[in-house]
Amino acid sequence: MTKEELKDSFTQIFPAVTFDESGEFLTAIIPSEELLPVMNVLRTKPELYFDYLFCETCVDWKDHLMMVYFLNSRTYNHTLVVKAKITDTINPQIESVFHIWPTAELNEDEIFDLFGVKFLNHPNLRRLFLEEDWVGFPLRKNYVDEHMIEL
Amino acid sequence: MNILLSYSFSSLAAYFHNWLQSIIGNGILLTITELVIVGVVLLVFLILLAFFLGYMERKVAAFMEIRLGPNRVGPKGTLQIVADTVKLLFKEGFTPDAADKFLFNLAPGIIITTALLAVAPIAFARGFQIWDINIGVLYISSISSMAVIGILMAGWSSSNKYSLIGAMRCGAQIVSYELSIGLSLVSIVVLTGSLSLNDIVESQANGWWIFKGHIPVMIAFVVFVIASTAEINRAPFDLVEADQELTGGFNTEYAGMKFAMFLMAEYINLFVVSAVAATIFLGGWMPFHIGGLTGFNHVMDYIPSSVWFFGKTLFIIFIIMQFRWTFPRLRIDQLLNLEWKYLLPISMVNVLLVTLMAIMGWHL
Amino acid sequence: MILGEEDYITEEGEFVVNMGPQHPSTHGVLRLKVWLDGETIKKVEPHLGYIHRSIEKMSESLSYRQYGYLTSRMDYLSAHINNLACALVVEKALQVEVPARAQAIRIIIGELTRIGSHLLWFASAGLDLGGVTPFFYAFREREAINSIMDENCGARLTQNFMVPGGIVYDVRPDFQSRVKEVLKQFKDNFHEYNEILTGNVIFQNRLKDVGILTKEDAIAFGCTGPTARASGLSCDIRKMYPYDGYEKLQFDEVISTGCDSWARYEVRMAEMLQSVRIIEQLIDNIPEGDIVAKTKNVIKLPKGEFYQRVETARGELGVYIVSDGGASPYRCKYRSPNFANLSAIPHIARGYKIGDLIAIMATIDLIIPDIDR
Amino acid sequence: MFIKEYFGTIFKSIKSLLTGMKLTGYYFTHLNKIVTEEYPDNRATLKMAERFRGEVIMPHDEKNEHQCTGCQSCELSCPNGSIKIITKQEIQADGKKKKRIDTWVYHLDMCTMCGMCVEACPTTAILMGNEFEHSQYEKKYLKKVLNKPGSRLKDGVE
Amino acid sequence: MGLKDKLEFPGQIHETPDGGFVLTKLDDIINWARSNSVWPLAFGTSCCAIEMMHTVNAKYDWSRFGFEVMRATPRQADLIIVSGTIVMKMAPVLKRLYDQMPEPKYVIAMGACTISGGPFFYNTYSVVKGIDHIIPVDVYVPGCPPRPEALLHSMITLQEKIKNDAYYRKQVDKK
Repeated sequence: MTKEELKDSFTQIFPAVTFDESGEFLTAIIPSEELLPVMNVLRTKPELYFDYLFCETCVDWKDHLMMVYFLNSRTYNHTLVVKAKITDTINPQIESVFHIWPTAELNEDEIFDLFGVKFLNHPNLRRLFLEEDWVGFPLRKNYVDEHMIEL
Repeated sequence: MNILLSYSFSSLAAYFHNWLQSIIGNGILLTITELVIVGVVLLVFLILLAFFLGYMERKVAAFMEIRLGPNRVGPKGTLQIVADTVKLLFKEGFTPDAADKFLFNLAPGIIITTALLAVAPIAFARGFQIWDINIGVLYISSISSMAVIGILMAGWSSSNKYSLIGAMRCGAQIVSYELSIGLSLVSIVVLTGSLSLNDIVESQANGWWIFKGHIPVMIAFVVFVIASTAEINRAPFDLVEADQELTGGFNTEYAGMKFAMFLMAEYINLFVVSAVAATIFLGGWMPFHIGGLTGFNHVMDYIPSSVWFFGKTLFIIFIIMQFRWTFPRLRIDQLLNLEWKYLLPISMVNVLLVTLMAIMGWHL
Repeated sequence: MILGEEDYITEEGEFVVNMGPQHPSTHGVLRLKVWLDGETIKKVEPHLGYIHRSIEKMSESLSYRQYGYLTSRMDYLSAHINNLACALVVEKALQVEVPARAQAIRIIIGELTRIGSHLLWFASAGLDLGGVTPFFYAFREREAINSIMDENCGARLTQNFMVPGGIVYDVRPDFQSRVKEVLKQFKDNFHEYNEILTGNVIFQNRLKDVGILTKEDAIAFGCTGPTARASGLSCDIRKMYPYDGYEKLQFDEVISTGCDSWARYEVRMAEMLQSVRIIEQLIDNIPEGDIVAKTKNVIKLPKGEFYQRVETARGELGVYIVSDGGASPYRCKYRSPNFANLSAIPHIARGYKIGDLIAIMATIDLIIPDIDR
Repeated sequence: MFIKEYFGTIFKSIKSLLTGMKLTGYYFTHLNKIVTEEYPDNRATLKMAERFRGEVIMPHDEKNEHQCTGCQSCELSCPNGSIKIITKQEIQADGKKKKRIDTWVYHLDMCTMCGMCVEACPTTAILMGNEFEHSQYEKKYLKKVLNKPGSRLKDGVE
Repeated sequence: MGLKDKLEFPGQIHETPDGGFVLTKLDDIINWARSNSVWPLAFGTSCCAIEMMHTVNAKYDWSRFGFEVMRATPRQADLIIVSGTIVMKMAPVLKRLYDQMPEPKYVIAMGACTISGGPFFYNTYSVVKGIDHIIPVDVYVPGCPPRPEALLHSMITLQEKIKNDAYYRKQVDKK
């Protein structure tokens, strides 16, 4: 599917979407609450069939957190970036997409570890890289650490 | 010339015995003194042998792996193993807190004792034998299977999960491979009609069993070499240790001298099984004879019998070492498959064939 | 493939073994918590972070010339290809045209890296399964490749041969003859690998029907590289999204439908030969010309988001850069191939023996620092 | 059929094992194939590749002059801060004050030999050296000062 | 620089009167054995581990010195070559591995990461800045990663240290 077609079908699923076409891929920005239903359709709808989540990450924009999902369909080879905006930076939370793409399990552990985003319905949410008692979320922009020596 | 041909240690031993008798006199003291002397000589010999085998293994491995191997400690690296041993001797002896201390310290002793005991009936040269027991084959096969107790003990008492898995594997492995070793030994016992190692060697005076052209004997030899490699837990059957899986298996928690004892036991075991294979299938100290060629046989006789024995043993040791440095390790179920699906049925059929041969008198 | 609840429930009193962080089979410091029933694996849970070096955080304070060098320490066996990804994303953002000569040399060095990486994988796979000798045979050729790196790039492992827009310095005059020499040595000796390991019946039996990763699972877990190609999934970035002049080259994407460890082994072995083929096409046709395109002294990326993927020896490496227009990335995320491949291990290892877990680990070929970053 | 398969497996297995043993046997008997270079014994002949990056050096000529102007571009380009340049003001013959290096501190213990400092240097004052035998018993010996005592800037280098 | 010149211990070198003939000879033999039989622990965390593997391989072949007996278990190892970055989460593990090794034990810090944090010194939140914060180090070998020859050189340097162990210990005691 081309970008235009993707745009059309996405609008059918979730009309209140905003698109960003500046980058290489078509980017759809949705609010975090709507994530799971939209993703479910994207995964299952036969003409979309995004079966491959090749990158999942988060960006800290200081006033909000932006979850970024890079989706690809192995069948049709079209790519779509879905961004979910989390406005609550104190206690961020979002639905887990683990049940749609199993690869998300470790990715979400990582994001929980480094950004502090809580994933609801995640089977085994834990700190993946840092010790359990680590304070703070290092990839947040406001993170301070006494170990860190600034250059 | 005759003296040279029939050169035997028995006269030396008798002379020595008489000399001691003249000093100490008859009685229990004499026996004990002789036993102690034999024991010390044997220990020194076996330690030197283990040194040599360790050095040999490293060199063989190195040459197969296109590298040089130890060559900086002592001339050509010969003192490498000495250095290793001295280092292990003076390393901190260590018993983990969680271990069953008594069994933990007993296990290396058991393993090395069984290894040493099995040396007793082996004839190193014409008339040179520590203990000429008339059931030598039976003795060796029963003693060598005792090692499993030591390994189980070591694995269990370490209170380490890897050790325990290693010990459990060892149990399964040694118990299974015991069978084919026994059966392949039986095939020769059936042909010779004797359990004494000396008789078996004597029976090969006009040709070694392996060269007599009996196919079942050749099969038995191959089965024996494979099964005994498994019996002494050497790669590719080293699942008990399995560095990459179990970080050392049953000896994970052992350090210093106790670990050195395991290493030494490994090499003595290697020597024992190779010596048994050499004795039973390759004629032990018996020189290479071809029936009818008297001149050739005479030339062969000039080579001392101990050279023959050690030559054959080293050959088999080399083969087993080459196994280790060529093959990857088996998995536990493949290991058991190999025994129960291949080696055991083959050796059972083999024993039947040999028995048939012996009954019909074809082997003579 | 959807996992059910029951996959995460364990009973009390089971035999739990921690493989790692220091364990010879984990190729570094991965920790696998393994639930055992006798020798059979009931559940595997990876624990990471024993080599988490905060590369992504550090990248946020490094310039675009500098940030790439950290990636050499991520997947250190594909150090050059990782650097390439970092350079490519900057070139894409700035729309810099890379000189043809630089592209050719980058590909040659990159494919040599891939061969070297697969050789090390071959060596360590043999080692993991108990065969020590193949290690030495494979390292003989890897050493030859390393000496080319040493002569031309200045380092054996972490070459740092890349600047945005090209390469640091031109190759030496004897580059072509040396590469041909090494390739000849590699091809002459390749049959030895087959004799000592590939053909060995023990080795085959240890890999065949072990660690089945179906095509659906491979997609669901996001596996890429030889791991996924052995499951019949066509996912070679060099073919799908060609970069740096790969579109001009003739080579086959090696795909096997075996799905098991043996298929993964075969795919990697065949990939080495394909890399040889690529180098042979290029080595006599390195164009003359510049080696680096002109870029500003202080590189500033335009505001926006950039994603670039390359095919490393282990799969798809993605570099995702969010730029706020400054001289260093606002957010830098590496989509590492090993991270996704690792997530498949708990699924495919279930039900096999401990020895099989080693075989699975060996054929999936994880580089732990790339997982932890 | 079963019997045939059974023995077929056995023979195929034995053949594959013998192939491997043949190869190791070949190398065991061909000792001229050994590729080992005996490192400490071949130190006299051991030659590093000319581009090999072993350490950062600052060449001084026979008049004890270097070419470092103290511009600090190497310090800026170093990704992990292994270089610290301490400068001083030197009064020239014509009375002008000029910035000159006082100490050029090089943390060999941190250096990753990436070569970015050498690329950045506008006056080729620093180069990558080939020395690799840096082992030390104490960490403090790994911190080096590259400009020799009493050295000064070569004339004409700006 | 020759190997002998490297042999500079901290503190001044004084001739000390021997403790006794037999003891010193035995000491010499033990130190000779220890220095020639250094069994490393199979421990590697990142890139330097690859260069360590290269040192094992046929071209460099550290078995010439008797180092090839790589033990997977710390109980049987004499030397831990810390090859690769140590992070905060790994630090207790490394300490534990070190504690599990029986005396005498030696440590080589291989590569920039282990000596000081190296490439991960600034702006990092999880890397230990030098393993000498965790365990005592005998020999430092810088490089990123060091060449196999450099690792061999460091091991020869370590051998020299072990050979002069008694003397070295006296110097430490004096401090």
